[in-house]
This record gives sequence, C-alpha cells and structure tokens, in this order.
Amino acid sequence: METIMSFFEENLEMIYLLAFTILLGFEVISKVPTVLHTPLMSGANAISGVVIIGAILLMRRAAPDDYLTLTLGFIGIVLGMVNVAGGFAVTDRMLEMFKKKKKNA
Amino acid sequence: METIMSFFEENLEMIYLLAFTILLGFEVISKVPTVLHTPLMSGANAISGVVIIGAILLMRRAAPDDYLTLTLGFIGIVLGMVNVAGGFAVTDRMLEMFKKKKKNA
Amino acid sequence: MTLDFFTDIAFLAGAIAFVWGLRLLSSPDTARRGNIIAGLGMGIAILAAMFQPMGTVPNNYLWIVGGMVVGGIAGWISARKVQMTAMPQMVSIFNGLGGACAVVLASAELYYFYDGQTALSMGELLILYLALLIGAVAFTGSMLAFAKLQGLVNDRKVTLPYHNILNLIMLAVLLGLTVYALMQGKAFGFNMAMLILALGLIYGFSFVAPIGGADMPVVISLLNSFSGLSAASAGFAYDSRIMIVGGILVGASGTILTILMCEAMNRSLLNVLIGGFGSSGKAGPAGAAGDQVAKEVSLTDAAIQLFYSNSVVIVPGYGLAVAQAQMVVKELDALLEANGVNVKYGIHPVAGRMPGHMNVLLAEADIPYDKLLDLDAANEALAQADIAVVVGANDVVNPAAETDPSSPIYGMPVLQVWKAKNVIVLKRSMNPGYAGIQNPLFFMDNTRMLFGDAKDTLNKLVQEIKNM
Amino acid sequence: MTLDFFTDIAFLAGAIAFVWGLRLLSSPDTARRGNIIAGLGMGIAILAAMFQPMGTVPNNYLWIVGGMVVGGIAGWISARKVQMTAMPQMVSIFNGLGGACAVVLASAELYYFYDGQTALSMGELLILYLALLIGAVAFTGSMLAFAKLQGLVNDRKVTLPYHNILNLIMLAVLLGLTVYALMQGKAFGFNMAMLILALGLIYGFSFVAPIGGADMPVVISLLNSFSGLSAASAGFAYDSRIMIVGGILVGASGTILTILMCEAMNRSLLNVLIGGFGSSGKAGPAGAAGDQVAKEVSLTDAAIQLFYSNSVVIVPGYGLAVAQAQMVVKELDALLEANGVNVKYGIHPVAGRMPGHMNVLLAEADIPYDKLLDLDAANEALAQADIAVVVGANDVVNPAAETDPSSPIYGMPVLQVWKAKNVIVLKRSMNPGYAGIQNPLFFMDNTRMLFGDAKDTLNKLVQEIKNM
Ligand SMILES: NC(=O)c1ccc[n+]([C@@H]2O[C@H](COP(=O)([O-])OP(=O)(O)OC[C@H]3O[C@@H](n4cnc5c(N)ncnc54)[C@H](OP(=O)(O)O)[C@@H]3O)[C@@H](O)[C@H]2O)c1
Ligand SMILES: NC(=O)c1ccc[n+]([C@@H]2O[C@H](COP(=O)([O-])OP(=O)(O)OC[C@H]3O[C@@H](n4cnc5c(N)ncnc54)[C@H](OP(=O)(O)O)[C@@H]3O)[C@@H](O)[C@H]2O)c1
Repeated sequence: METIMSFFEENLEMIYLLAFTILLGFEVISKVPTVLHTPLMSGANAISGVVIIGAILLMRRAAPDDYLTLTLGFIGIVLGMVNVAGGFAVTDRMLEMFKKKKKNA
Repeated sequence: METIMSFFEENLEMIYLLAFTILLGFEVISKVPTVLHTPLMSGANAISGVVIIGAILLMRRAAPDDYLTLTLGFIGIVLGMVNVAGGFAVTDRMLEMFKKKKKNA
Repeated sequence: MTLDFFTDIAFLAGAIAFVWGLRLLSSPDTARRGNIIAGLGMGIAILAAMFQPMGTVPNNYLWIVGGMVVGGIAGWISARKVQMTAMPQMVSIFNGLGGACAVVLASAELYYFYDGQTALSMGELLILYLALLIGAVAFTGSMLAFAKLQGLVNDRKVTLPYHNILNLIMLAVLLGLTVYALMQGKAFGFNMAMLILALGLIYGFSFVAPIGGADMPVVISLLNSFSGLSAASAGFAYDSRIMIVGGILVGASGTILTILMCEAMNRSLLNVLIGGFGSSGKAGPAGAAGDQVAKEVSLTDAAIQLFYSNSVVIVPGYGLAVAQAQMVVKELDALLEANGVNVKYGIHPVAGRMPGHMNVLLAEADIPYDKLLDLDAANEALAQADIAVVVGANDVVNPAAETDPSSPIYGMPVLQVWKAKNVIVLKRSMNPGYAGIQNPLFFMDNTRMLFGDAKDTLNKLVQEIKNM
Repeated sequence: MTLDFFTDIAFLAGAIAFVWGLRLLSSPDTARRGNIIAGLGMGIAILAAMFQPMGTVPNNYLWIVGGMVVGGIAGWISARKVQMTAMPQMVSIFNGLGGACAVVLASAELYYFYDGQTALSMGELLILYLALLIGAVAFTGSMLAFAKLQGLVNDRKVTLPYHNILNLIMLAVLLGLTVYALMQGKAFGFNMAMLILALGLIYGFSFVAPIGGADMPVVISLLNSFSGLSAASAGFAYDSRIMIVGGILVGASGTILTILMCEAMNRSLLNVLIGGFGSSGKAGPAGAAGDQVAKEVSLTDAAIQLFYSNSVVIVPGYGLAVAQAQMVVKELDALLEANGVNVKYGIHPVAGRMPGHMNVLLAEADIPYDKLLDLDAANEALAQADIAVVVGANDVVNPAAETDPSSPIYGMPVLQVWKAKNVIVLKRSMNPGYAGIQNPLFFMDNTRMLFGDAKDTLNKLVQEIKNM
C-alpha cells in the first residue's frame, strides 16, 4: 500500500495524462464509423509503433561495445519501425481507395 | 524568449494537461445537443466556481491577523461558492423539468 | 504523505467527474445525473482543498466555512427563486462573480509578490496578470450585460462616438502596460498593478458597452468562456490541476456556444463585437412599415379557426419569455388536443435570448419534448399545418432571410411559417424584434395579427375556446 | 536548455497529432488527412527522440539509422504488397511486432536493474513487468492468430483437453511469480525474470490456442489493444509522455473495436475467449443438412434473371474476400447498371473477418460508397428488391438468428435477404460458415444455390450476360 501510494505521488503527472488520454481516446475513437474500422485498426498498429521512441533512447545510451544492448536496441528499432512505416503506409493505401471512390461517385 | 522557454519547461506537465483538456473539452461539449444548451451554460457557471479551491488555499495560508488576505479570501470564497451552489442548483432545477416531461410523454 | 495521497486522488476524481458530468449532458436522459456527478466532483475537490496537508498553517477554517455558508445560501436561494425566463441574467451574474473571484485571488498573489513575501518567475507573473485581466473583463462586462438584459441600461447611454476605436486603443494600452509590468518585475509595484486592474475593469465595461443589448446572449457566452479561462489561469498560479481542468472545460463550452450562436445567426463574432444591427439605434429606418398594411384578426375568429383546425404548429419566440406565457401555451395545447387538434412546436435554434432557451421554458410548462420539432422537422410540419401560431417570435420567422439579400439576417435559416395555410401572429405591436428589421410576413395574405401581450391574449383565447 | 525546449515541443506536437489524426478518421473525407497527420506526428517524435539532449552519450546513430532503414523498408514493402483480403493477417503480425518491441525494451531495462546498473522502485519494477508480460502475450498470441488466419495451424492441433482450466492455472502462476518478483526486488535475478518472460510467451500462445480460428478477428482486436498497453507501460518506464499517449490511444481503439464486434455478434467477450461455437470441431452435428434439399440454379438462368430484374442487392461476405472477387463484382455491377438494373450492396457490420472488411474490399474495387447500405437501409432495400445475390456470405444472412432461439447466433441482427423476391447464393458447397451452423435460407422456396468459387462464378455470369 505504502509503495502504491508513493508510486502514485511520484507519477501523479503521468497518471493525470493517463486518465485524460483514456477519456479522450474513448471519446475520439467511438466516433469512427464502421466503414473505417479496418483502417482504424491498421492506423492503431502504426501508432503503437511509438515504442520505437523507447528503443531509440535505449540505443543512444548504450556503450558502443555493449553488444547485448546494441542488439536488443537494434531489434527494437527494426520492430518498431516496421509497425510505423508499414502501418501508416497500408492505412494510407486503404484510405486512398476510399478517396478515389468519392470522386467517381 | 528564454523566459518563455524556461516557463514552458517548468510547467510542461501543466501544459500537457492543458492541451489534453482543451481537446477533451471540445470533444465532449460539441456532443451536447441544442436542447440542453441553457443547462450547459449554467452548469459551466457551476464548474467555473472551481476558483473557490484557490480561495480556500489562499485563506488557509493567511495569518490570523492578516485582515487584508482574510477579507480577500473571504470574498473569494463567497463569490466562488455562489457560483458553485447556485450553478449546480439551477442546472438541476432545469434538468428536473426535462426529466418530468419524459415520464409524462 | 498518506493524506497527500488521498487529496491527490480526490482532486483527480474531481477532475474526471467534471469531464464525465459534461459528457452525460449530451442526452436529456442522463443530463441530470451528469450535473450531479459534476457537483459531487466539486464537493470532493472542495473537501480535498480544505484538508490538503500544507504543513503548519493557520487554516482559518472558521472564515472559510463562514464564506461557504454565506455564498452557498446566496447561491442556493437565487437558484431557487430565479425565473426560467431570467436565465440569461443569472448566467451573466454568475460569470461576473467567477471573474471577480479570479481577480481577488490574483490581486492577493500580486500583493505578496510586490510586497516581497514571494518570488515569482516572469512566466508566473504573466499567469497572474492573465487571471487578473481576464477576470476583470469577465466581471464588469458581465455586470453591464446583465444590466442591459434586465433593461436597466440603454445602449445609447453607454456608447460613446468612435467607441470601437476607443476600445482598441484601451486594449493596446492595457497590453502594453502588462508587458511593461512583466519586464519591470518587482520594481513595477503593487499600486501600478492595481492601476492595470482598474483599467481592466473599465475595459470590460467599455468592451460590452457598444454591443447591441440584443446581442447580449453571444456576449454572455463569450464572457462565460472568459470566466473559465480566468479560473484556469488562477489554477496555473496555484498549481492546481483541478482548477485548470475545470476552467478549461468552461472555456471550451463558452467558446463552442459562442461559435454556434454566431453560426445560427449567420454572423461573424467580430460583427457581433463591434456592434452590428443589434443596436436598436440604427434599426429605426429599416423597421419602417412603409405603406403596407397588416391585417388583424379578432379573438373570436382566431379561437374558431384554432378549434376547427386539424393541425397547429406553435412557434414560440423571445416574446413568449417576456410575457412568461409558457404555462398558458400548455393550457391552450391541452385544450386543443382534447378537441382532436394535433399540436406541435417549431423550435428555432436561436429563438429567445439564449441557446436552448425555448426548450427550457416549454420544459418548465411540462410540454413533452417529442412535441418539440427542430428546424427541419418543423418546416416539414409547417408545410402540412392548418395554422401556424407565432407567439412572440419575429426574426426567426422572417421570410426576408430567404428572399432579400440586402437584409441583415439574409442567409439565416428560418421557420417557414408562411407555408402553413394560415398564420396567426401574437405580439404587442408592429415593432421589430431583435434584429430591428421589419418582417414581410406580417403583410402576407395568409397572415393575421393578434395584438396584445402574449400571455394575456393566450388566456383570452383559452377562454373563448372553452366557451365554444 | 534550448534543445530541450524544442524536443519537448516536438513530443507535445506529436501527441496532439496522434489525437487529431484519430479524430479526423471519423469521416471518410478527412480520414486520409488524419492518417498523414498522425504519421507526421510520429515523424516529429522520432526526430525529437533522436536529438533530444541526453548529456554525453554514445548515441550510436549508425545503429539507429540502420535499424530504421531495415524496419522501414520491410514495413513499407509489406504494406505495398499485402492484399486487402489479408489485412487481418497483417494487422495481427504488426500487433505481434509491437508487443515484441515492448518485450525487448523491458528485458533490457530489467537486465540493467538486476545487473545493478540502475535502481528501480517497486512501482517502476511493476511497470517493467507489465510491459514485459503484456508485450509477450501480444507477441506470441498474435503469431498464433496469424497462423490460424492463414490456415497454417489447425485448432485441434494446438488445443489440449481442459485447455481453459490450464490457461487459468498458468495465468495464476504467472501473476503469482510476478508479485513474488516485485517483493524480492533485486534478489529475484535476471534469469528468473527471463523465466517469467518465457512463461508469458507460452501463455500468449496458449491463450489464443483454444479460440476458434474464426474468432480470430475479435482476438486480433484484443491483442491490438494489448500491444498499445504494452507500449504505454514502456512509456511509463521511459518517462515518455508520447509513448503513453500513443499506447493508450491504441489501447482504447482495440478495446472499443473488441466490444463492438462482440456486440454485433451478440456474444460476450468471455464466450469468445473460452472458445465458443467458433471452433470448427464442435460444429459438425449442427451443420448437418438433415433431409432437406437445396435447389440449384443454372448459370444461364441466373444470368437471365439478373438481366431482366429492376433492382439487385448484392450481399458480400467472407467468401468474397477468400475468392478475391471484389473486382468481378464491380464488373457485374457496371454491366447490370448499363442495362438499367439498380444495384446496391447490403453491408453487415461483421461480414467478412474484420470490422469494416467489406467496405475496404469494395472500396478497392472502386465501388462508390453511396451504393453501400448499412444494416437497416439494406433491409429496407431488400424488401423491395427483385433479386438478392449472396456472394460468399452465410451467417450474416441466416434467418435462424431471428427465428430459432436455440441457434448460437440467435439475436444477432442479420440481413433479411429472404424478403427479396428471389435469392441467389454463390458459394462452393453446402458447408457452413464461420459459426459452423446450417443455414435454413438455403432451403427456402425463393432461394437458389449457384455452387462454385465466387470469382469463377461471377466471371461466368458476366460472360453470360455479355452474350445476351
Ligand atoms: N437564442 C439565442 O441564443 C440568441 C442569441 C443571440 C441572439 N438571438 C437573436 O434573438 C432573436 C430571436 O428571435 P425571436 O423571433 O425569438 O425574437 P425577436 O425577433 O426578438 O422577436 C420577439 C418579438 O416578441 C414580441 N414580444 C415581446 N414581448 C412580448 C409580449 N409580452 N407579448 C407578446 N409579444 C411580445 C416583440 O414584438 P412586440 O414588441 O411588438 O410585442 C418582438 O417582435 C433572433 O434574431 C436571434 O438571432 C438569439
Ligand atoms: N467482420 C468481423 O469483424 C467479424 C469478426 C468476428 C467474427 N465474424 C464472424 O464472421 C462471420 C461473417 O459472416 P459471413 O456471412 O461474411 O461469412 P461466413 O458466415 O463465414 O460464411 C462465408 C461463406 O463463404 C463461403 N466461401 C468461402 N470461400 C468461398 C469462395 N472462394 N467462393 C465462394 N464462397 C466461398 C463459405 O461457404 P463454402 O465453403 O461452401 O464456399 C462460407 O459459407 C459472422 O459469423 C461473424 O460473426 C466477423
């Protein structure tokens, strides 16, 4: 209990951000119509690629001969980047098709 | 410029909160239908009574013989409380009428 | 530590309750619960502020509780007593009080700073001045808006020649002085700060002065957002997250309502602020009736027409609020329905003087809200209706908005009452409404005027119908 | 200082861009712009992370850029190459990779901690274990889901007897071990942490194993939210606001989609997770056709019927995706429209294997979206239609959902194709669909079957009509 409380106190800022992001996320995403649910999923993939930020920070701190960290960081960056690049690209590809249709209609 | 930057850095937490609350506020409030705009306004009155928190903190810190602060704090608390009590009460009064109608319909 | 944790939890819960409460306001079914939740959040936050650990401080609980009791009672009583038609005034006063509270807080903190009791960074000082100025404008601006709404003040009495230019100059001086104050730091002195405050108070008054009395709803909504912003600024100064959240939510709400009102009137905010057609002064000539003649109808004829019709659409407007006629409308409605007449209401988004104003009034009279039709539905119903009864509405039923590009309200969507077979207009005279312009509706072939105070006239109509 | 400011601004901008981008996804007109804005936000955030001041650190930019190039190219190519019908698989793999990335990060940080290089509070340790475990489950779970979707793995091969109880026990052990690890602090050791990771990986696999292959869309969406939550946990560990925001948004999105899917299928999440009717194994008996006989129609007859009808409603389903028949559908549509037939599409919310799946496929074929009717509109159109053409759909057109309370899909809203004058069903056999149950529609009087691969059959139909 003590630990939980001190953890809460120390991370109060992050907890506010957490709470408000949760509220905001549900608010915003519940407005997305069914038609766009598949792009929403792939777009979410892309955004979850934000873990790459952590991998970059890990990597920048790693000693140049700490091959364990370098390897882990490298893997992390590759994995994150696949998500980012792939996610945004495939979402754009899908949404482009929706656009096209609009003009023809 | 320097000052702005250091202010931003020092209050980064609050600025995130600010930004996310703005986004959330617009999201939530734009969903309120016209029918309920008058109660929304008076409800907003009530919520803006949150300044009373500041007045309470001011008052609690004031020396018992610092009559300037005591007076100011007292005024602040009265003003804030009018908003809080009056705002919520009048909003409830209005919304009660909406409820009643529902049952009759 | 322990108590710190609980107060922090309480503030977080309060902030979430505000958001959640506003969210529930998005449907009439959950709105009341939403208000209660927001209120609970406020209660929790106040308790937390009272017992938040602050080391050994004097606390002064007696003063605090005293203030809360005084304010609470005052607020409660006015909330119980106020008439639904006077909601704009009430909201306006509350805005002013909120602003004043921020002014008080900022003044106290500025005093400590210039007195040498506290040290502030330039950013913190800026925040205090923001709270001070926004609060000041919200305060005096709201008071004048209230006075105008209440009819205590005449627009022309408070408007000077070149008033808008004057305002611009005053704003520039105010901002210049504030920047100077920030740069001077402590050397600026408390007295000078109070000079800025005084200027801010004057500016708030002067800012609202030239705006047409009838444009007050837009101004009130704007000042509502100001009172929120001043609370949020004060929150920054007190490092209080819940004040920031609450203030910003109010700011967002006021801003959205302001924008919506301007859109519904088809005008820009700037146009409202620099005093457009709303000011009754200029409207005279446009309001001239020319040589057209409006036809009147007698009470008895009107009663007979209503009694023998199949469907009636009632269009309430600001005059209904003025006359406090909502209960009589309900009576008429019940009477007609009992005789097989189908009665609906056409609600224009800016009918009355506040967004949603008519809904609140008709709700007060217990009229079920499935009878209230919004713009589009009402226009469909009007095209089928035997009689449209216009009760104290004017601009929102003005056909010029659709046909006359030179009209100041051209482009504003209106209720097409003239499409009904017959139109009966209840008002006291041929005087124009809010926009100060004449209404061609009154001269149409199927329109008949029924002059007199709306409540009075409706009462007599009810009597007539009862006697049939 | 200066650079700190700019990186902080950049992260804030990135976080806002994520929210804004998702917001714009709420309309097809702005969705593409939304995706681009979110992408820009990500770009800005990555740059900020690269150049954020961190004192003198080795930076290792070569490794970083190398990794980004490799990952970027891999991602880009797969995004370009993937077929629209394979989107569920793609999303699934991406979920897995996101989870794996969080695992990698958490492992590294745990290594430093147990190695004595860093000190962590119990809370921070908890966060790391959360990132580790949620990421691990997302990783192996997604990989198995992918394999099932791709048909690489048979449900029965990976499901043990009492699998659900086994899973519960494993979960309990996992949580128990983690709590123990938290209490032990550093004494627990990195090897034990890796044991927990191994268990987590096994659990992820085992968690998905008993779930019917056809229930994968729900699972994918759930794992999507897991991958977001693992990113958010990692964000807590790295004190990175943008990671928290991004992760939580993804978590919210996955959660909402999971709930919506369950609702549209009229099942509870628990029912899906402990392996309901989706598992093909149990479905055998219910799928028996009994002694009823379905009537077939010849290609030529079907072509003639279509050609001489006035209105056709096409109901696409999962089979359309399997057969990749979207382009041929468009061809048929164009041909019929050219001959004066009015063609619409009835889109069921859970047609196909992903929410919005049919919309994407038909969009790919350039079918304007005003032709796509949602459930209610489609049912109205069907009641008026001459012919309903069911292309590889089955469960979403099953009348048992309305009439047979014992049916596992009872209560799920369906497209009432049987209300059309005639129904033509394109599928390969009498095999059941996703829910593994027989479809009484096939035995109705106005229903005719047209067996064969959908693309093939449609091609032939187009040929027939062209020859008329
Ligand atoms: N609702 C909002 O949020 C909002 C906000 C800002 C502006 N506005 C503006 O307000 C206007 C609202 O239109 P509206 O049609 O409701 O009102 P209006 O155009 O202001 O007309 C009200 C009419 O009611 C009559 N009236 C006043 N007192 C009466 C009484 N006791 N008995 C009978 N009739 C009485 C007046 O004529 P007599 O003097 O001849 O009786 C007047 O013509 C619009 O121009 C709108 O843009 C509304
Ligand atoms: N969309 C979602 O988000 C989602 C999520 C989770 C679950 N689900 C579930 O998925 C189901 C979707 O229903 P649905 O009607 O679209 O699909 P379905 O019920 O799975 O039926 C698909 C039918 O397509 C036929 N088919 C397969 N390959 C074909 C081909 N190459 N050519 C022609 N026909 C082919 C199959 O019959 P043959 O083998 O005889 O050809 C099968 O009966 C629902 O039960 C829903 O609950 C959907």
